[in-house]
Amino acid sequence: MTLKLTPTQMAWRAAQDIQDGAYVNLGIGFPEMVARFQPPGREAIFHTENGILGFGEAPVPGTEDWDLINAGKKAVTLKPGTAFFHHADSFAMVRGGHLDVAILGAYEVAETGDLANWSTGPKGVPAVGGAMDLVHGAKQVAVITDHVTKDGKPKLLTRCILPLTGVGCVTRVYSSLAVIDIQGGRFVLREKLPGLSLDDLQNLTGARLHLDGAVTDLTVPEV
Amino acid sequence: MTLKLTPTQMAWRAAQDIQDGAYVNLGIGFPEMVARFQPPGREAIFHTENGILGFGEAPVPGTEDWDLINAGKKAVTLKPGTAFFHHADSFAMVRGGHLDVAILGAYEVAETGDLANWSTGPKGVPAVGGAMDLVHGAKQVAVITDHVTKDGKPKLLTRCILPLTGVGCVTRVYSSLAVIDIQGGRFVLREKLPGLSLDDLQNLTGARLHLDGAVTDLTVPEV
Amino acid sequence: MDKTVADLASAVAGVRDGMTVMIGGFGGSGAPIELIHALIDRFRATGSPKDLTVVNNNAGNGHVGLAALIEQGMVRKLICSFPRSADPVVFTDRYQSGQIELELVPQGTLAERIRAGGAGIPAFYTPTSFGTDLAKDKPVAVFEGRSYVQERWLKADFALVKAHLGDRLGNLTYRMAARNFNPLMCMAAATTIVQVSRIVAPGGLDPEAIITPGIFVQGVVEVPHPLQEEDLNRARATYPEAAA
Amino acid sequence: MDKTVADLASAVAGVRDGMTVMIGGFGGSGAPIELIHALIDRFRATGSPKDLTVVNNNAGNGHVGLAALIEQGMVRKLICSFPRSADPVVFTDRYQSGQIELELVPQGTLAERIRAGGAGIPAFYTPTSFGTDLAKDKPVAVFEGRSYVQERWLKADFALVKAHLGDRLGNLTYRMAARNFNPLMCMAAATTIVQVSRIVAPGGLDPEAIITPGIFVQGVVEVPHPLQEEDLNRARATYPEAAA
Repeated sequence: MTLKLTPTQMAWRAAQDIQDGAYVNLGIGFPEMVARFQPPGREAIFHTENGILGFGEAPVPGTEDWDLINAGKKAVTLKPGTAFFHHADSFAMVRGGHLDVAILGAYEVAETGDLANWSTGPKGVPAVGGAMDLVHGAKQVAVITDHVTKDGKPKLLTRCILPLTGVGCVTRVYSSLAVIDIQGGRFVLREKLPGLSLDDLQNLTGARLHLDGAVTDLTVPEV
Repeated sequence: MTLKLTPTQMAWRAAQDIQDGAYVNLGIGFPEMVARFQPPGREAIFHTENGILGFGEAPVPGTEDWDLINAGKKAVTLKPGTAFFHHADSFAMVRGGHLDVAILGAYEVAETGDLANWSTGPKGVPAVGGAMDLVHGAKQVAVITDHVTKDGKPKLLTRCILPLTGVGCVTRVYSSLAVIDIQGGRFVLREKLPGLSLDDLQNLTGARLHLDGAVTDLTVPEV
Repeated sequence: MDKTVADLASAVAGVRDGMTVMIGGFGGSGAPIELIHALIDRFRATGSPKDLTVVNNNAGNGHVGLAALIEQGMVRKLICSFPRSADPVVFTDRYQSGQIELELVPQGTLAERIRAGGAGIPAFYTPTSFGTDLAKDKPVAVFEGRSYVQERWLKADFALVKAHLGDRLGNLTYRMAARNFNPLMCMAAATTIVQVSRIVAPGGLDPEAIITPGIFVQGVVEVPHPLQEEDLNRARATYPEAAA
Repeated sequence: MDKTVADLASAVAGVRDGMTVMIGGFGGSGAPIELIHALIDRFRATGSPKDLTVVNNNAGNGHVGLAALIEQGMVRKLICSFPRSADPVVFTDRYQSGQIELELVPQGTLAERIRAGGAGIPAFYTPTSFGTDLAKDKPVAVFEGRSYVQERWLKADFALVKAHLGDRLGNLTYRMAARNFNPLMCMAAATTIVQVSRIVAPGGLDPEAIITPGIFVQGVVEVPHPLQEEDLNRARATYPEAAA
């Protein structure tokens, strides 16, 4: 029995929901791995905040061109059909609702769809990047996150405690234990790990999990 | 003695004030003629609202390319260094204060700098084009106009009667009789036709003409 | 992903009664004449689409393109900056007889409202039109001692656009000053349909010179030798052609 | 008209104490390293310019470019979206010891504020940051049932920009994702100084592919083989070079 999904496995699961032809922005860090797991026959087009649409995979090490990077400052490559544009046009794509999916990391997600993923509080150097723009732009805003913190505390809550990135913006959560939609201010459970009871999952969740139709098994290969 | 300048002569006079390297937008109609009279050794760069900077003269008749036109829908030509851009970028140049000079026509100009040049009243089909944008964008907004209407009524007034194009925007008037600056809410006479007395000019003007230094002769060749 | 559409009729099939349709072009340059005529063909065959709100810089010239669309009675309202042309009789007659509504917008404000619609900016402030009749009933605010008018975004159900080259991903280039409003309208419409002179393979356009990235485009139809409004008007053409 | 400037020192000579300076780039891509280093050279020779307000997406990386500018103590305030990097120690130390002020702006809002500065739009509304700490004290308005935050334009005295090719008229192209904030900053500064890899004759750039038309540019200086921040940091470079 799988105790919890790895970040790679969460990325795999999130990738299964991306439709052919979708325009997708992947947040810095774990969400970037989603690009590796596109199902065969589907062609998603990836957007990066720094002005590229339709870029390709990482280059062979040693062949990087540092003018060809993604928002995480990692080198990427050209593909036929790649387009470059400036930052205002890039965020016109985001804010204007032209992206189909944005997949981001999270510190906390509330049943209201509120997201906290940019600041852990007043200590340290604050940095926001494009997160506050992305949460309001894409048609679907999904989150990849461990279901609980390293200390075992719930990250899915009735209200976020940490500073918000956006209000009422998250539509789906791919956690290490479950797939949960956010609808009408409620967490609606769609999938959970086989072998994990609903009660156990509820105990690890800081807000009520609602059911709306069948809950299916969250089964992910070892990737 | 010249009784009054022709529109071509007004355009010639206006052209003498355009500095080398100036970015200039010329309104549809008479102001377009200003481009013909650039003094030797000066290179102004002409902007047109529909997305061209640095275009050249009219093409030989019969060789027009109707994708290469100015705001008056007249064919123009390419020059080395011409650039194309879309309408939002074009009006970013205008509204953002990047043009040095805009030269427009006028129905009425007030001593406040108010301009009326887009509507003769509620009759007919109203049309504004880029005039309301241009009057707020350029560092200098000059007007080329007959000093009086066809009926002999003043076009330079204390207040405009016709619907305004812009408030407090005109900085200089090249009329058929004089060159007049607008400064601090006053018409300041700079040049007048030789042989025209100050009294006669004042009688043809609907607001007080102020003097601030010498008034020089407005002498224009037969062009 | 393949956004190419086989023919003009299919390309405009989604335009329905009452929709807002942005139509690219400045005068005849960049005007998607063939897409407009395809709309007219459908209207004449089926009675639809009608009651359209059209956004364009102008109001048509002669009896082809946008002027023909208006002449057919398909347009309820026009949002434009300059409803005059060499031959504006079609719009002028309908406007003066109260058969078409006009929203007059300064040209730069029109461009910026369309861009705002595409960029998710619901409102912005501009100095343009302050103190004039066109600012009537609009909120005004002072910033750094100067007065500005609040303007709202403009969006559309459809955009009909003319580009030069395109690929199946929807990437586009334009031809000279035929660019004008076209790239902005691509951004501001729920569905953007583009006629291009030639469809090239992905990679056939220089990624540095793509003006409209494909994300803003939903359909691309090839029209190899597009009609130019100016040429049609010089030939005194009408659409549909006068009966032989 | 010739906007070319003979050398880097002349190119940045107009930057004075207390000015607001936009510096292009996203991380190292598009960062005008040589122009920044020319500013540092002048500061070390003359004690000026200092007390600068710098606008950049980031806060420097390592000990070259923007990080070196900060390390010299020339920057009083930074306006940016993401003051973190692989090696952010220079900014972090100064920020935590209260030696540099930070205005944190969401990245898309930063881009749009700069564009607004260049386009004569003093304020606009965006959904970004609504309900967050970064919207504190900003006006909020509801449009069509949704809440938006009012943001103000951002302008600068100078922009230091890296482009790829340029001509004497100031027309520019960029190289891949090194474009980023550079074209926007060209629009928003009173004086825009650009380093290009090569100056070509007017007409040497495709008029369809010019990204920044020359009207937005005041000075162009040729820097044939520009340094790349990432390469410098991998080589653990510092500026000025550590004494031998």
